[in-house]
Amino acid sequence: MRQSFVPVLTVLTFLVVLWYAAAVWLNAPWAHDRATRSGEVLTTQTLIADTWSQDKPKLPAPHQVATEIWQTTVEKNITSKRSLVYHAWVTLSATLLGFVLGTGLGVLLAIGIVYNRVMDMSVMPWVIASQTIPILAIAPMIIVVLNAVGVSGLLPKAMISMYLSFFPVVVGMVKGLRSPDAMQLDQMRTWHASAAQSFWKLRLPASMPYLFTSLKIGMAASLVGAIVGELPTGAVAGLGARLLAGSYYGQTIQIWSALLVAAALAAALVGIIGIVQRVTLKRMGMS
Amino acid sequence: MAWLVFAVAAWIAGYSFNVWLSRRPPSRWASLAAPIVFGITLIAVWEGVVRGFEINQVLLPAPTVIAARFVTSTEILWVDFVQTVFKGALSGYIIGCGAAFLIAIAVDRFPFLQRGLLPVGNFVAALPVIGMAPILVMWFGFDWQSKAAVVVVMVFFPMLVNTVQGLQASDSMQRDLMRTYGAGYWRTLAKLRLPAAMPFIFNGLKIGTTLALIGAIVAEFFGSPVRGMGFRISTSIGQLALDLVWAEIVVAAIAGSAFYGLMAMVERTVTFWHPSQRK
Amino acid sequence: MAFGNSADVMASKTDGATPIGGRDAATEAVISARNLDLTFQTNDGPIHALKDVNLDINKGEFVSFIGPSGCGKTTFLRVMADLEQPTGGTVTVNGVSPQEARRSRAYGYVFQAAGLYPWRTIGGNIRLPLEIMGISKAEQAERVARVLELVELAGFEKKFPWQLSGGMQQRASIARALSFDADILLMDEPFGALDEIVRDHLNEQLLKLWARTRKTVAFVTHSIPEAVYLSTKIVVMSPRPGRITDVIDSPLPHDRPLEIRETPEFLEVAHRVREGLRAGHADV
Amino acid sequence: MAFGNSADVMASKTDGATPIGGRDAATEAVISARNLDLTFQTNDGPIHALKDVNLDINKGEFVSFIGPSGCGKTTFLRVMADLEQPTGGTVTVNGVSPQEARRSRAYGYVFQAAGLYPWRTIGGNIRLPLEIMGISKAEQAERVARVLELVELAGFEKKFPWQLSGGMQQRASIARALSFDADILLMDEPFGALDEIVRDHLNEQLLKLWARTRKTVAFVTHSIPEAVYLSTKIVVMSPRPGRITDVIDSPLPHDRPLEIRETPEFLEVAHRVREGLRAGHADV
Amino acid sequence: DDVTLQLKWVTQAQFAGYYVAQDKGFYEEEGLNVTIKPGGPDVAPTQVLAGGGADVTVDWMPSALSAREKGLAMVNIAQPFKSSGMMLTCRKDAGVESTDDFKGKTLGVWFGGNEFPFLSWMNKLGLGTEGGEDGVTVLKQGFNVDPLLQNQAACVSTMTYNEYWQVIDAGLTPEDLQVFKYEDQGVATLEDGLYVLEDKLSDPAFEDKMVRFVRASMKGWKYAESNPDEAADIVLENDASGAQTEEHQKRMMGEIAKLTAGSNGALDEADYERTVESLLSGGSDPVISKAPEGAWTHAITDKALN
Ligand SMILES: Nc1ncnc2c1ncn2[C@@H]1O[C@H](COP(=O)(O)OP(=O)(O)OP(=O)(O)O)[C@@H](O)[C@H]1O
Ligand SMILES: Nc1ncnc2c1ncn2[C@@H]1O[C@H](COP(=O)(O)OP(=O)(O)OP(=O)(O)O)[C@@H](O)[C@H]1O
Ligand SMILES: Cc1ncc(C[n+]2csc(CCO)c2C)c(N)n1
Ligand SMILES: [Mg+2]
Ligand SMILES: [Mg+2]
Repeated sequence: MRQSFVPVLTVLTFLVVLWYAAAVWLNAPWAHDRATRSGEVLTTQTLIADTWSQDKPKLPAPHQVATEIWQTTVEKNITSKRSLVYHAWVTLSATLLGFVLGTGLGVLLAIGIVYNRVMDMSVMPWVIASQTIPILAIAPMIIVVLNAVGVSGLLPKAMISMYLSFFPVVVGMVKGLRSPDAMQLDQMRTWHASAAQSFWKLRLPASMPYLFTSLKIGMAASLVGAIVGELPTGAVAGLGARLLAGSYYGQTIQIWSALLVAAALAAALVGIIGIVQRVTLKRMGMS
Repeated sequence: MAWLVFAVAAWIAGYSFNVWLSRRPPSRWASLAAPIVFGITLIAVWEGVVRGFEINQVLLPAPTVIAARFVTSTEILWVDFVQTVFKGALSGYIIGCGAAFLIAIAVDRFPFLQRGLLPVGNFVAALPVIGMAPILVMWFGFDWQSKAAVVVVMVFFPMLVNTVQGLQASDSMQRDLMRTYGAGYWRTLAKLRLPAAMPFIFNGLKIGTTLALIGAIVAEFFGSPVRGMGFRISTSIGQLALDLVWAEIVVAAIAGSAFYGLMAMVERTVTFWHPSQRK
Repeated sequence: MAFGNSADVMASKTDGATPIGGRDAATEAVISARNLDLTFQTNDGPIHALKDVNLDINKGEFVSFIGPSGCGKTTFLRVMADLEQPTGGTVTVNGVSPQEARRSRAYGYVFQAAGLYPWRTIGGNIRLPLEIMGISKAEQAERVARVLELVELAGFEKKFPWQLSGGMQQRASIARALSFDADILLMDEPFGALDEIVRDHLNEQLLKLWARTRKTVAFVTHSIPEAVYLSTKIVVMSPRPGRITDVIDSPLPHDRPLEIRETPEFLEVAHRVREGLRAGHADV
Repeated sequence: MAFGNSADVMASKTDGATPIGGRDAATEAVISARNLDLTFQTNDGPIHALKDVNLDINKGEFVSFIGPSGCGKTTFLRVMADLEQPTGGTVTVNGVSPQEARRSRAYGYVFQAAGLYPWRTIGGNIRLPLEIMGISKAEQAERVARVLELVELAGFEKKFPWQLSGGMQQRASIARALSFDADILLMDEPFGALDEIVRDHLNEQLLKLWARTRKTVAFVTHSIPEAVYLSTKIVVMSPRPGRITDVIDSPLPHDRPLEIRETPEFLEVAHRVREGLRAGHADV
Repeated sequence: DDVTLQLKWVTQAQFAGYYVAQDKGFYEEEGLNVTIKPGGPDVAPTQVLAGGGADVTVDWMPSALSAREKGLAMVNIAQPFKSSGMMLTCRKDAGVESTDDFKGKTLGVWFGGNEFPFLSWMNKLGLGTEGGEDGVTVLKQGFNVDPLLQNQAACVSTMTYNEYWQVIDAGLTPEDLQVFKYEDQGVATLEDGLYVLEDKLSDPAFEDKMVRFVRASMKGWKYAESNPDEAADIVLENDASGAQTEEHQKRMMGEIAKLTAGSNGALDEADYERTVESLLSGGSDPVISKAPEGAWTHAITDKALN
């Protein structure tokens, strides 16, 4: 952790410098465009100043995004509709519900696949195929169909999160539940353990490292799902709504700040799972 | 009612057939047939339920309707397929995976980068595509280049992380052996670490296949020429041509699964030596 | 030396009274194999892991199995434990089928590697079969304490496996097999991974334990001195197809200090085992 | 027995002429360690893997290292091979630093596990060091054929490692170390995973090879008979901190049939090694 | 009584009438409990209506008629918007001064049911839409005006009340731009109308609900027309995304008022006929293949407005 501080900082510094440079490069055409139309002459200095302070830049400068994030998180009351904290919370609730549902579904499917030969033989290719369907395309249909049967509110969004997050959990848990070696399974046989006993006492604990890795990927996927799910519900609130409203009005600064907050949210959620993982595995003596 | 009975009957028939299959000694044939039977069962149940409950075709068309549309629209589907898969997804996939591979080697060569780049990379990887897509469309224009860019962003990190992990997969004894031969960095890379990394690299490549397709389609929602699978899906929803939407989804699913299957096959020939590939 | 019919060999060897303790073992066959065959079907064609194997193990005997790699030792042990189905012949354990014996938890099995669960402490690992067999908490604690004492690991109950040396892990694994007090112990190269000194020590311990508890033990090993030192009966096997080529009753006394390994009697038995083994190797 | 200063022991042992072959070995030290120290820094605190180790290995000698697990045998071999940096003292190989020796490919190293690359055939594995050393294709083929012959694996060139038994893999790994014909062979428990018969056979082969090629061999083992059977000099080590407690020159003749293991001289040396080992164990 | 209204787009002054009616209690006065669901680029109002997620929806006539032909019997029950706000906004520096300059240019068009008026216009101009020298290259415009600002297209679709002002806000001046209003080109189609499912209308209770709904909504619209600033404020309060600005909404309300002016809510049959004609002539692949029947009714407005 500590040894990576300096390298991370270096890379970040490099990225920020690159970002500023890219902002000049990408925003310069517009600055020139406007200058020619108004007949101004741009010096290098005014050009750079202009590219870093445009209202709707092609690429906003880091400080513009930082200011926007600061204004929409710290300086706004968190119950305000203009507060990113409020929108992050809206997205977070759908993410968490979808994550719980997805994990549940994933684990159940994995148990089915591991314990039932019929499922083992037939389900997996379709689980993979399900992930090749563009979610953005069927999200509106899912929402409408669920609406038609009277389900609305948080749940439809959570279902889309679930759709994206169950996949890594199935894949990881099938691997994990199969990770006990033949000898460990034979041991259970010699003690004449029931299927339930071998599950709780052998397969499940053995799958823990795999479970946590899957949970991390699943959580990130779930967040993407929640954001996608916000669009076909009228994008009323949430980070997805901010992204959409931002692109609708060409508010690049708003897009970038919503993007970064979404990524930070994902990082935080994954980080929390990481902590739980470390504590659990430590207590299980597996780290 | 008859259709609902049909759905239930189809389910029972499919399930019992697979039970029968699973009781037989395992064979290549059975492992191929089981998922197919499962899929056919699903489709039959879908047909039965849609017709049985008389679900409006603008909400969920029946498989037969989709199939009929598929057959009459092959020309459109093909044009869209070329635009999205060949131009957008494939070029992005190749550029993204290729760049990730090269950077992985650089990251591996300089541990400083590894400690610095990977955490930042993980953060960047968490940026949702839905947000990236409009930006990239703005930067790279509305044609396939922006779709390829979205795909590059999507496949880059899974590939990078897997390759970096793979390059560390050779055990220390194998590396020590190379030292005793006085082999340098590049020789060790070529003769030991790359072959040992192959299972991981293919993991990244396989994950990338589905991501590439989804990325290319999703990006078309945010501006595109008047062809492409994402274009067709988004505009057809507006026109309530749900059968065409589903036909495109079927193409996407087939293409995605085939792409994945192809990678899995290449993997099997390249990493034939890996315990998971041996029988 | 080559043995045309192992059943004959069997008869001539096991019918005599065992020289140890003077008890008449022949009347109390605990494990009995008759014309045992086991063929694995693989995509390279069938592998005859066991062919026409006949053997009786009597109550309280310590039987070692020795033979080159792949001769079917593990397979034979696994058949006794109902972990593998023979394709021909019969095995009975305590007069019933191996499956029934397994259901009644008639034996403890010690695998080649320690195979402790890393997420359980040593105590937790030993408690595992007891939990599965539904033994009360109080008794679990008591038994765990007792077997830990037996393998000299008292005080390590709360430690995790990786905090112990390989030898200690192996002892924990033996403790686990002992915890539920089965009459039959099946041990598959339990000391394979240990260094000679630790191995000697564990051999001594095992012998003491056996003398005290009068369990029946089937023991697989690669080491000739180990086989000779431990056993009342040594079964030499040879591969392709796996079969019994020699059964040697040990003339050594019941009480065996480590030094016995340098006595002429010991060396003689060892020599005979080595000859038997070499014959098996030459066959190939 | 405890040795206060291993350097003294060293001096008194190695200065005399070796009893084998009558050549004056002391003047031809191929590997020489002086006051060698190696401490690993771990998060549990430092581990003294080697402390104050002095040793000379002469040209053409076969030196075995024996000692309980964790006493630093592997570490010592790795220092000689420049796979580990000593934290104190010096080692020279052929008069130069281990690093230079490694660069000039002065030795072949056989690891404890076979460590063959699964994606290469047996032939490909043996060819690997030759490719790296830039030897011509034709000569590669010739050498591969020769060493395969040597370890009796002719005909298995095209097989993949997992298609061979453990013993065959181990032999392939030895063939690989022999292929580039280095003068020094470092072998870390190469026969650990094999059964006794195969092991005996390979021991014989190794001895023959050594006699024929006059290589210098440093050999780590856990088995006392193996050490005594193979070596001209046996180095007994003891752990925490890893140090040399005894260096035994073998009085056995150069020519050693397997039966030599039952002679009194052999047993006497074995006994002395065992005593040395036990002393080390008791220390702990 | 509960009524759910599905909007065609996100919460903005385009739908001020409904929000005003809600906020001012006009719906309540009619005994209605109205839920307003915002739309967006990923919401197809027709599909929501079909799925039962809404009782009534705001939609444009081309998309409603096309849905009708696809088997979803949508009926126009009221038409608060009299005229069309759709136009093509071009950059003069891209060389577009008149419709003759379109040839060989790239034009941004909204799809999803909104492309039909454009296609019939191009058809009328005799321009192909498959690209090349003699036709125009069509680009599926996302939901913003970036392609124009980034010079990726010579023209983009805009609404008088919305996207046009985004172009202006971005720094282009009206002098830099050449606009073509569909109204002026004679290809205008009817925009925001209220649609319900035909079979539901046969239920007198539902019909009565709609009568009250339309009455209250029109009251809202007329209030919004005369109090644009207050209406814009009400819209802002109802915008849950917090993305709208006061300045923009007030301006939009001003423009919207121009479009609703002249409509009392009842559909003008002549407008309808013009729309149908325009859609029937929509180039090679017309939106509707034959004139629809029963696609509108005056039954509701007749009762509501008297
Ligand atoms: N599950 C299996 N499928 C196919 N062949 C098997 C299987 N298990 C064992 N064999 C084969 O059966 C033969 C006997 O194997 P077994 O494990 O019993 O040998 P062993 O005597 O225990 O050898 P070792 O000393 O190496 O442990 C071997 O040739 C082996 O390859
Ligand atoms: N890389 C390392 N980091 C920390 N400690 C190490 C490392 N390598 C070895 N050790 C420690 O150094 C000591 C000597 O290890 P070494 O591997 O040389 O023992 P050994 O004699 O070869 O034992 P064995 O017979 O089990 O192979 C041990 O206590 C070991 O734990
Ligand atoms: C993806 C997409 N883009 C544009 C429109 C057209 N549209 C319909 S209502 C409205 C609001 C005007 O500000 C606009 C732009 C659409 N339907 N879908
Ligand atoms: Mg075995
Ligand atoms: Mg070692």
